[in-house]
Order: sequence, then structure tokens, then C-alpha cells
Amino acid sequence: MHRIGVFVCWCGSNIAATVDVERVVAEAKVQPGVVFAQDYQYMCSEAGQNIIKDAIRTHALTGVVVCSCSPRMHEATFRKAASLAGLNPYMVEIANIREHCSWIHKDKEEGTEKACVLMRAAVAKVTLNVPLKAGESKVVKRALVIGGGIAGIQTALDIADAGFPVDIVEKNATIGGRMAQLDKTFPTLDCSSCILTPKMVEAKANENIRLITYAEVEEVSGFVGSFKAKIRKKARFVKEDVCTGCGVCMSKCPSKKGLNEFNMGLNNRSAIYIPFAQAIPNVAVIDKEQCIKLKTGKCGLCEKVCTAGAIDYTQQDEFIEEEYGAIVMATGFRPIDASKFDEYSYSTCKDVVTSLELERIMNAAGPTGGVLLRPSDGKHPHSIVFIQCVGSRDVSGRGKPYCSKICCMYTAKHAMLIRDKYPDVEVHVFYIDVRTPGKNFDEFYRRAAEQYDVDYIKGQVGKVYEENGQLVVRGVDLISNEQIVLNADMVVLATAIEPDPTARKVANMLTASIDTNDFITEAHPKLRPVESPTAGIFLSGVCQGPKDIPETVSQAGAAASKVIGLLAKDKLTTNPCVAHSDELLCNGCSCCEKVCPYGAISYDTKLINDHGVKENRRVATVNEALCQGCGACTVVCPSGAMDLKGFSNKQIMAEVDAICL
Amino acid sequence: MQRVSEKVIARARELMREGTVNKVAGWKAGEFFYDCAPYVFESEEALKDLVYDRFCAANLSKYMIKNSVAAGAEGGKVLVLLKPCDTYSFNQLLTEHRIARENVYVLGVGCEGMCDIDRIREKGFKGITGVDENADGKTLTVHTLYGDGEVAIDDVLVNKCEFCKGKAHMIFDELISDNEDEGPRGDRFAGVRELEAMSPADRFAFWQSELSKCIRCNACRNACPACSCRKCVFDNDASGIASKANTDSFEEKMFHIIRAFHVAGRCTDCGECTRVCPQGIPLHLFNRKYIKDINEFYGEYAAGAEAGQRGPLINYTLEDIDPAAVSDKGGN
Amino acid sequence: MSVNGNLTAAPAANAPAAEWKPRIVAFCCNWCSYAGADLAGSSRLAYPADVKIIRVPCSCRVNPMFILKAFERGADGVILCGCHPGDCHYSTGNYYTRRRMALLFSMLDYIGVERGRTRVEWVSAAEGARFSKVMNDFVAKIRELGENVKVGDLRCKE
Amino acid sequence: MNYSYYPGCTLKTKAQDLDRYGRESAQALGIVLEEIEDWQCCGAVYPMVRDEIATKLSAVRTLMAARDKGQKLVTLCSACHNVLTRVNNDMRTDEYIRSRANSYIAPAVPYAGETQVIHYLQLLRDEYGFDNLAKAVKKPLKGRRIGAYYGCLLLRPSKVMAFDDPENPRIIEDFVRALGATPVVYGMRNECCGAYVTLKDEAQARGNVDRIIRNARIQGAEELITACPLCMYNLKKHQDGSMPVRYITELLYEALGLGSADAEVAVVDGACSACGRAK
Amino acid sequence: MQMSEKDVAALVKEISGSDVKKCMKCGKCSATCPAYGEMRFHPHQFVSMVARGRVEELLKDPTVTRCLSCFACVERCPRGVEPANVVAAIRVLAEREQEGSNISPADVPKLVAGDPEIPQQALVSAFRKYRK
Repeated sequence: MHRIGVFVCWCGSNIAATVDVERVVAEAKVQPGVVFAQDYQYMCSEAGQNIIKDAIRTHALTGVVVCSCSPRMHEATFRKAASLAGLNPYMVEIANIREHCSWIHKDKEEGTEKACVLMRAAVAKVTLNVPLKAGESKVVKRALVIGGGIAGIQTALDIADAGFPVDIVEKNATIGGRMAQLDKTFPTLDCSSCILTPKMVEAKANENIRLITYAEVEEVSGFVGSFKAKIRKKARFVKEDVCTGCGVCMSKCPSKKGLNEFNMGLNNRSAIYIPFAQAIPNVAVIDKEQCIKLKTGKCGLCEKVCTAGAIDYTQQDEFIEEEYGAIVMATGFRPIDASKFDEYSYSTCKDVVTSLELERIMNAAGPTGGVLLRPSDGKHPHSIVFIQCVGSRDVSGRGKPYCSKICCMYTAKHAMLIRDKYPDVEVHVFYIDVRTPGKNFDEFYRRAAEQYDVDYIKGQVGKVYEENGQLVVRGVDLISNEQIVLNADMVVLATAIEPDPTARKVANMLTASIDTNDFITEAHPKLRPVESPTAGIFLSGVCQGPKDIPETVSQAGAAASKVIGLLAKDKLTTNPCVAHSDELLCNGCSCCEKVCPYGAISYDTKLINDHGVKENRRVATVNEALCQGCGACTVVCPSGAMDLKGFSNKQIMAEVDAICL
Repeated sequence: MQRVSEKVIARARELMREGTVNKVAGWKAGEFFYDCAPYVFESEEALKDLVYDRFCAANLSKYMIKNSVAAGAEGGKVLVLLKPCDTYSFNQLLTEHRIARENVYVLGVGCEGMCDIDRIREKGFKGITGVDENADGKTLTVHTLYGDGEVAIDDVLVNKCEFCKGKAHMIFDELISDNEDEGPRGDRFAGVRELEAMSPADRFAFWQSELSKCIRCNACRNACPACSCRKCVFDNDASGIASKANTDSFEEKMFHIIRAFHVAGRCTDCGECTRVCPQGIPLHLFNRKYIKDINEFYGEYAAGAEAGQRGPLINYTLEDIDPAAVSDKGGN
Repeated sequence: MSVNGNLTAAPAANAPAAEWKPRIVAFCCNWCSYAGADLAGSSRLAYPADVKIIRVPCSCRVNPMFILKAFERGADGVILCGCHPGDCHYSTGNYYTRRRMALLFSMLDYIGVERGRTRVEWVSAAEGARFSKVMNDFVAKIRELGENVKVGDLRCKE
Repeated sequence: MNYSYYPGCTLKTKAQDLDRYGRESAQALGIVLEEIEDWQCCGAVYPMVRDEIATKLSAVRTLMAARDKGQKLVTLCSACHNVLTRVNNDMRTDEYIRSRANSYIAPAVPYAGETQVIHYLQLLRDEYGFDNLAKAVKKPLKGRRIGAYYGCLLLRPSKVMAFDDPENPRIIEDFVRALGATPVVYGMRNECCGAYVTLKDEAQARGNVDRIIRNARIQGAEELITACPLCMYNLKKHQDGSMPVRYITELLYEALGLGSADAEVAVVDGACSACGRAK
Repeated sequence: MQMSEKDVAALVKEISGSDVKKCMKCGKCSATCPAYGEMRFHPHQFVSMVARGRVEELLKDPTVTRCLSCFACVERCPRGVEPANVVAAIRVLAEREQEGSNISPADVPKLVAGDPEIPQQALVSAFRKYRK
């Protein structure tokens, strides 16, 4: 039998002035199941709490209703008190007779009446409460970072510094990512390598960090605190621990016609190669599509010249299986394919380049040794036109609907660097808007225009074509309202960026949700920007949305601190107000699975004993560690198999009933 | 329809004989020629009772939930005869993982519309002893104790066929059909629009008068392929709406409204609910209201047009209309 | 403009008959609207006592059955409040609410429960004033519509 | 391979070369082009405003004729191709236009865009195959440096025309290559020739043609080819005659060894037989 | 009945089928327009002025007929605005108001006499484009 106690708080005069608390007590006493009711000036005070505790013990209460302020204020207080008195804390319900009643009504009669209804609803609910117990789950104290660019490196370094082991899985042969390809960084113009490579070295040296390069995550199972990942380490055909990175193999390799990815295909590399001089690990890798030995069985030159004996043509892909408590996505971005915008003649004119290609051309370690030369004939250009927003803010279907965020700044950077180093070069920039929110950003852009005399033209370019070894650029100057035709030696396209194509695959594996542009969705756009809605999955860098280096690094740190906070716990307490599926009622229709934002529901075929009939059925199971208790699943379940603990169908129906009495 | 019928029956026997299937879900004539009921035939011999005529309106998809599993357990396959409209239900059940597809052999059967014996009677025929389809395919000869008469098929179609969705099968392993798909027939939302045009008070009166006829026989629930829960919420005490204890009449009163919402976005408009209702309640008007709203709010959606579709109620877009658009539209 | 004005003016002026008080159920999500209602309270922004709030974790927890139950029990209006679209604590909950309620309200109207008796409003935790205004508006609307049909009698024709 | 063929008015009068060599070449390749009976003018320009239905009807009739024969509809003139493809798209996707057009024409079977409209070049590329065409070439046009002039109508709007990459098309270049000649890619090949504005203001059209021919010449083209009679007219009229311009079918005819297609053909004067009512 | 300027602008939006609000004012339409020099108003201005309901000036401008309907602006617009359709709608409305003002059948013999090479296509196009 229910033995409910009702406690009515005066809250000084806050409640008592508009609610006749004694009448509420009297009314409570006649509710079915209520065996005790009392009012007191301040229920939340120690004395008030003692009244509750004593009553629980004395009257062997099975449920408690406190008529007081908002549960958002003191629900935890009263639950704790109940639990100290030996009652399950989830057997406490609050009737909010202050914020929702006494404070908004002036008429005491009206206020009292309403307070009685709210009390009745809470009593009706609490009679249907069941004791709940917060679950616990283990935390594996190791983190996985997917992606070894600046975002992944920074996150890993911060986690490792806190004393937790962390693995970086990088799909390329070296860590470093896009930042390694950049020449200078805005707005300070410091050299990208100079600030990145020390971090790469640090990652390599840190004993808490394991670098798994040339590798991809293949499978992930489990949930927050205990994920299991299977990682494929692709065959390098070079023993990683033996190779000294001397580079002799590269010079002797006869197959030199591979496109150099690091230089955006602007020059070639050998079949056995180290991506760039500062690569970490500084170990060669063989491109198996290009290697003569691997394709035909003949050659083997690199093996002969390798004094360390590091070459192994028989190497196979390896698999690593590991458990992790948390996973960070840092999968980064790539520029979109500029050939989708061939009104700018990217496909047909070599001197039309993307900004990332220009970055390599400007870089001392790039294909031209850092000298600004036209790709077509290697001559010095005298005029350069930059076109912004190529494929950004584009809803025509060819580009991306979003602003890529970094292009305005890097274009200003390029323009400034060119004008600084080669004052004879005329630089024009066609822009729609110049977007420079960020510390010292607008000043930077203005410096390009004012100090470096970069010609900013508000308008777009409609067509670029080649004539006489030069590029003809037809554009519009919207301010002077005229169409202009410029001759240029080079055209640079500020192409939009898009999430790296691996992001979608990885997100699917992690059941992390992804938006229509393939950026990973954050748990809350404002309040939980570095977490995925899937517990235990964190976001670092551009995989979440376009951002520059400072933003990436700060987000990387934020993701790391979230990971550290998680790994620091020995056990995870789980919210007991979670969904639960009744296997006997479940149809196996998968509707609940589809609306769950956390991937907390899975389907398995199980042997079900339905009142003596045993059969294999496809039924839903809720992972209580992942479920956050929103209840979306309960409504789509036509059979009512899915219910939410603490807010069950019956409980809410009882409240409705009590209110509409 | 005669030609298709013969081919279908012959083919069903053949598949049974060959051993491709060991069961056939089809229709069997009952006591009267017009009460063709779903039946699962388990031998070639039994198939002599298989019929396929103008009175085989029953949708057999739902029977595949149990029978596909059972057939699998026996290591066999079940043949199911599906008319074009039935295939939508079949697909929807596949979407909801209710049918073991690998154990079912779907024979799509052509259909030119099913007839409603009550509507024939309404034409003034008494003592009907039999009905034959005439060669023109457009009329029926009605044999009665008092002589023969003729009636146009179009005038005696069951409601769902009056608003036929089209002659195309959405899924099949094999197809026996002579029909060209002419697309949907009639304006199936006309009835909904008519109601929408009434005042709220008149609408309430309309439904009150219709729903008061309900005797809670559960025929609609039993026939409906979307109403296929292992245990209905109305029979589930924990749901808070069941009325076992009889303390609460909620279920009694709101049964059809709740049922309609439970099948919203999943209902294929197969029309079985209305067809089987012994009290003649136009239950399809609930379902079509939801379908019409879904189409208008979220874009055309036909449940069961394809297996694996994501239904409108388990989906959203950022640009969805706000419920205010509904609240404000009427205004009163 | 006085919010309180709405409260006192209506009954006194023209309600000689036995005073009818609307029964109004408000479902509020825990993270935004319930907090918004708390803020309305702590800011002393009045709205009629006819409104009774039921706390749910998310607007998407509200099963259409709850609303039908309320109407069956004689409620005159039901309002559902949740986080603004895009701000759902659970990311996507209110998007599903939006669809379910649009369809349910349209259906309720179809069986004769006027459209004005059902409403969804998005109220954030910071919008105490808005919460109060929404409730005042809603109650005013329900008073204007008067007593609801007896949905409970849907199957009890004389 | 049998196809419905829609020549259009201009191909029966001023652009007979485009038509004649197209037909004869097709015949030589074993492609049967069946001219639609009693065809009417396509309308010459696609009516761009949504409330103009009547001007789309003759195109619908043509499309319907091909539908009734169960054949793909082959066009040769760029303008006809543009109009027919776009009206067909309207009939397929735009309920408003579809229902209005059908109620005007009131055909036995309503038309809903079932016909597939393909250009002669697409016929060669997708149905016959450029590789097969290369094999059928008897007199390869070796050493000739030919610039493709696409103009606007074949390519745009690309979402509807779905002809080729609208900014970097290659179908005519591939065609030229199949005929054994050397294609010259130049940027202005998809910019407008001046079109009908030539009747209003010759100078405007001349400016356009100047830019196109200059760019083609500088990039190394020695002759141009086109599939559009109006482009042909503008390209020839507004230059000094130093850049030869030919129809694509003339070149094909020549490469197939069917004879030499001299661009100078007797002008057949008189009223347009099919679309006389426009006058 | 006289329509207000606002109504005409609404009509332009309707018959052009173009959503002018989607324009982000990048100017690519005007950058790409081959008739830029011949037209008093340029594609981006058409879009902007129609969006703001200022169509009177556009309707009075005779240079609207210089648009080539080449669709380069439509093809290259990153926002799917279709400026050429807006220009066409303005042109058509202007022509509907002033029947046959831009070309008349009487002009044909003169045109053809001046140049026997003019293809039918040009004549029909011009008639379709320049007359109601």
C-alpha cells in the first residue's frame, strides 16, 4: 500500500501570503494513499528537512510530495534528504506552488485552489513512482583521436599532459594535416611549419601518445567509457621502426611520376617517398599503385640501397584492437574541386590555381622553392587576380551553402605577402563581402588594402579565359557599377572547404550525427559545442564547422578538457530516468531507433519467452549509459513497449487526470 | 478479370507443386460466394478452393507477419497473392521489419476493382444467388432468386477501389497482370475536404454520430496491416490507457482517434478498416485526413511505396511548418 | 499595458451566470519552458490560475494520448511549450514535436475541437515575460471560445 | 536504330546544309531518322515567363508525336533542341504548365514529358558511340585545327539541358577528335554570339562575334563549327571572312567520305513553309 | 485597372518564377553579362530593383530588349536567382503594355531585303522576343 507524505512549505510569506497552506495540508490528508501531511515555514532549511526525514521514518513513507518552490531549485535537496532517511530518492515529487502559483496570483482563494490541484497531481504521480537506481559503468582510461592535423595533435597533447594515454590515428603517412601545407599564418604572418613542427615532434616524443599513422579506424562498438575500436594499419612496405628516414631510396627510385599530394599535385614524387622533410614519423612509404616492384615484381632498387634494411615488399595490413573511454573526431577538411566552376577555367588553364596550391607555390619547400612563378611557363607573374567565395555561399548545387570562414583572411594574407615580396605585381581581389571577425583580423585586411595597396573590388568575376598566354578576367565592380576586363598572369580561386570525406564514414561508425553538409553535429550549438550528442564522442577542429587555426586550437583544447574530465572518473553514474523497452511488447519496427539522437537504441534478435512461447524476435534494447531520457522514442512506439522511467506514460496520464478532475 | 484469375490459380498450384513454396496465402470462398476470406492453403489438394474474383478485397499482407516466420521455421516459403494496393502494406511491413522477406514469394496479381455486395444489394437486388462478370469487364450479371439483372461494376466498387491508388505493384517476385497503370482513380481526399468545410460543431456532431455506432468489435484493428502490434496498447495495462479495470473509459471513447494517430505516417490507405467495419463507420476519413495533412505539410508521401522509407513522423526538416500554422489557420 | 488587466476585467464585466473556469493543461519541457515559467514566477508576471503545468523532460515526450486524455477529461485547452527549434536540449526533440503536434491539432480540429484550443509555443528559459504573455493570450483565446465540446462524449450519442 | 527527327523551319530554308548533311551522314551510319509528320515551328525561343502557355503548345505537339511513335526525338538545330528540351521538362515537372497545356490541346492521352529529346551530337556520342564513329570515318580530317563553337542554347540552363559540363564542354571536341581533326579549346566557345539582337543592333552582335573569333584564332583555331543556324549567321556576318565557319554535319559528311560539303549552297528564298503564320 | 508599382513587382516575381530574395548581391550576373554595355540597367540591378518593388523605371527602359537570353547569368548565379527570367518578365510586361512596339511585320521585308541570309530562326525569335 502507498504511504505518501505531503509537505507544504510556506517559504516564509512567499507562498503563505497567497496560498492557504493549512487548507492544502487538509486537502492533502484526504487524498488516497496520503498518510501524513504537514506545513512548515522553510522546508528546505535543516529543520524542514528533518521534518521530512522524521516523517519518512516514523510513518514508513513510501513516497514524498513536497509542495514548495520549483524542482529546478530544490528537488536535489529533498531527494538527498529522503535518501538519508532510507527512502529511494526517486520516490520524491515536487509540486511547484511558488513560481507557478503563489508568485503569479494575487487572489488567495485562487492561489489556494491551484496549489491544491498541483499537490493532487504530484500525489497522483508519486503513487506511480518506482524506486530507481542510478547505474554505473566503467571508464577505460585511454582516448582515441581520429585525425592527426593540428586539431588532433593539440587535443592529444593536452590529454597526454593530463596523464592519460592517447592514440592518434592518421590516415596519411605523416601527421601534420593541412596546416603542414600552409606557408604563413594570419594575422601574425608567422611561418606555419615553425609553429606546427615542434608540436608534431612533441606528439612523437610524448610517452603517453601513440602515433598510428597510415591507418584508418575500421570498426567501433561500445559506448561512453568503453568503446572498442578496430584500426587498420595499412602496409607501408617499409619497417617503421627500422627506417632512418635518410631518403636515399627516394633519390634512387626509378618511378618518379607520382603526383606529389603534399604539393597539391603541382610536381611529382617517387614511388617510395617521405611526404615532406619534417614528416612525423620520418619514415618512407611505398605507393603500391606506383611501385614497379610491387606491380611487376621487377626492380627492388630501394631494397638494395637501404643500408638499414627497412624495405619489406611482403608487408601486409595490420589490425590493432584497443579499448577507449573517449573518442575525439578531428578529421579536418579539404578544398572542394575547383573544376566544378569552370567559368574560371581551372580545368583548362594552368595559371588558374586554388589558394592551397598558391600556398605551396609560396612555400620555400614547395615546387618552386618559394619563388612566385606561373605554373604554365615558370615565368614571374605581373598581375594576379584573386576571386573569393568560389563555391562558398552557393546554393545552386555546385558549391556549399555555408561561408567557409577562412578565405577572406587567407586571401588578404596572400595578397599582402605577394605585394610585400614582389612590389611589381599588381594584385586585385574580387570580393562579395570581406568577413573578418576575429582579433586583429579586420586590421590585417585593412593593412592589405591600405598599406600594401591591394586592389579590393566589390563584385564577382563572371568569366576567366586564356588568350595569348594571358588570362582575361571579366568581372564587375558593383560600386562603380561597371563591368571590367582585366588581364592577369595568374588567377587564384578561394575555393570553399568541405569536411574530409572520411568524416561521414567515421561519424556513421560512431553514431555521431552529421548535418546536411557532412559537418559533425554538436550536442548543443551554444552550450556543448565540442561534444557530439552521442556520449563520449568529442569534436575537434573543422570536422564540426569551418574554422581557422586559433579557433581550431582552442576547440581542440576544449575537447581535450572534456575528455580529461571524463577519463578522470573511475565510474560513470548514469541518469536513471532513461527509456526502457518491454521486450514482450516490442514489435521490432525500428521507429524508436530512428528518432534517438544518441544512438542509444539498438536492435538484436533474441530468444523471447512470451508467456511460455519461445521465439526469436527482433527487439529494441536501450543502452542506459547513452540514453539521456528525452522520451522521443516513447511517442513513436505504437505498442507502448517503450516507456520512460520517472516520466512514464501512466505517471503523466495520472497528472493529467488529477488536473482535469 | 477472369483471365488473370485463371492464370493466378494455375500459377499458385504450379509453385506449390514444384515445391517453390509450401504454403499459399490466398482467398477461399466462405458460406456465400461473396465472402471470400483470407486462407492459408497448405497443400496442392487444398488449393482447389483458392478463388480470385471480384470479392477478394481482403489484404493479405498482414498474414505474412506470422506466416513468413512460420514458413521459415519449417524451411519453406509462403506464397502470397498481393493486389497492387496490398503491396504498399507489404512494403510498409518490410520497412518495420515485420516480415521475413526471404521466406515469402510475392505473386503480384492484377486487379480491376473489388465489388461490395452491400452496394449491389442497394441497387435493388434481393435474393442474390451469384454474380458473374460480363465479357466487357465493365458490368456484372447478378443472378437472383427472381431472375437475372445487370449492374455496372463502377457503381458497386468497395470504397477503397473507388479511390484506387493505381494498378502498379510496388513489390513482387512475379507478376500476373494485364493492367496498364492508369494512376489513381478519383479524388480520395474529397470526403476529407467536405468535412473540413464544415463548422467545428458540425464536425463534432458528424463524428459523434458515426463513432457512436462503434461496438468495439476490433474488426478494424484486426484487419489493419498497420495495426499489427504484438500487443495493442489498449490491451496493455502499463500504457495508462487500457481499460481492463473499467475505472477509465478513456480507451472506450478515444479508441479510433488514438488508433488513427498510431497508424499516421504508416497507413497505406488500404481501406480495410472501413471495408470490414460491420457498422459502416467511414474510418478511412481519419487516415486520409492524416495522409492529406502529411502531403500538404511535408510533401507527398506514400507509405509503402518503397521498403525502407523513413516515415514522416520519424523524420523532420529544419524548415517544417510550425503547429501555429495549424492553430491559426482556422482561427474561429 | 497591464498584464493583470486581463485577469480581473473579464469575469466581472459580463459573467452573470455560474462562473465557468476554463481548464487548461500546459506541458512544459524541463530545460526551456519550465524554466521560463519559473522566471515568469520569480519576475511576478501574472497569468491566470486556470493554467496548470506538467513538467516533461522534452516537448517530444508529450504523447498525443496525453492531450487526448486531457480533452476527454474535459480540458478546454492544451498548450505545449518547448525550446525554440534549433535549441532543443536533446538537439532534435522539438522537431519531432513540431510534426506530431501539427498533425494532431489538425486532427483534433477535424473532430470538432477548435483549432484555437491547441497550441505549441516555443519559450526559452530566458523568456519569462513571453511565457506569461503566451499564457495570458492562450487563456483569453480559450475564454473567447468558451466551453469545449465534451470530447469524452464522442462515442455517447444520446 | 530508328528515331523521330525534328528538323525545324530554318533547316528547311536557310540552313539546309545542316539538315541535308545530317540526314545523309546518319543514313551512312545506319541510323534511321524518321521526320515527324506535319511538324510545326518549335517557337524558336523558349517562352521564359510562366504565364505563357500557348507559345509552348507547338513544341508539345511535336513531343507528343514522338511519344506516340515510341521513339526518341532527335534534333539538330540548337534552338529547336533548347525549346523542345525545356518545354519537355516543363511538361514533366511543372503541374501548372502540364495541366494547362493538356487542356488546350486535349489529346487522347495527356502528355507528361515522356519523350526523350536528344541532340544529334548526343545521338552520336551516347547511342552510336564516338569510338564507332571514329571507325566509320573514311577520310580523317587530319591536321585541321577546329574550334567548337557551342553558344548558349545547347548548354544552358544546364540543369534542364543536361548536355555537357556547361562551363567546360567537350562533346564537340570529342566529335572533332573522332573525325580525325584536332580540337582547339578556347574560353569563349560558350559565350553568346549576339543571337536575335542582331536584328535590333548589329553592332552589339558584332562586338560579341569579334571577341569569340579573336579568342578562337589566338588560341589556334583555323575554322569553327557550330550546330546553330543563328550562330552560323552571326559568326559569318560579323567578321571579315577570314575564319571559316561550318555546321557540324558538314564536317561529318566530309569525314565519312560522302563528298565535299561546300559551305556555299544556293539560298532558297521564300516564306517559311512551316511557320508562315508568324509573318 | 491600374496596378500599383508594388503589384507589378509582385507580378514580375510571379511570372518570372524567380526568388529575388535569394540574391546575396555578389554581382556575378553582371560580371558575366555579354550585353552589359548595351543595357542601361544590369542584371543585378534588375534583381535588386524588383526585390525592392521599383519596377517603373525598368519597364520604361528600351534597352531591356538588348538582353540576349543567353542564360550565362542564370547558369553562374551561386544563389539560383535566375536574373534572365526577371529581365524577360520585365520585357514581356513592357511589350504587353505597348503592343508590337519593338518590331512589326512591316519591318520584315526591309530586314530580309537588307540581308537575304537572315535565318527564319532569327525572325521568329525576334518576333517572339519583341512583340506581345
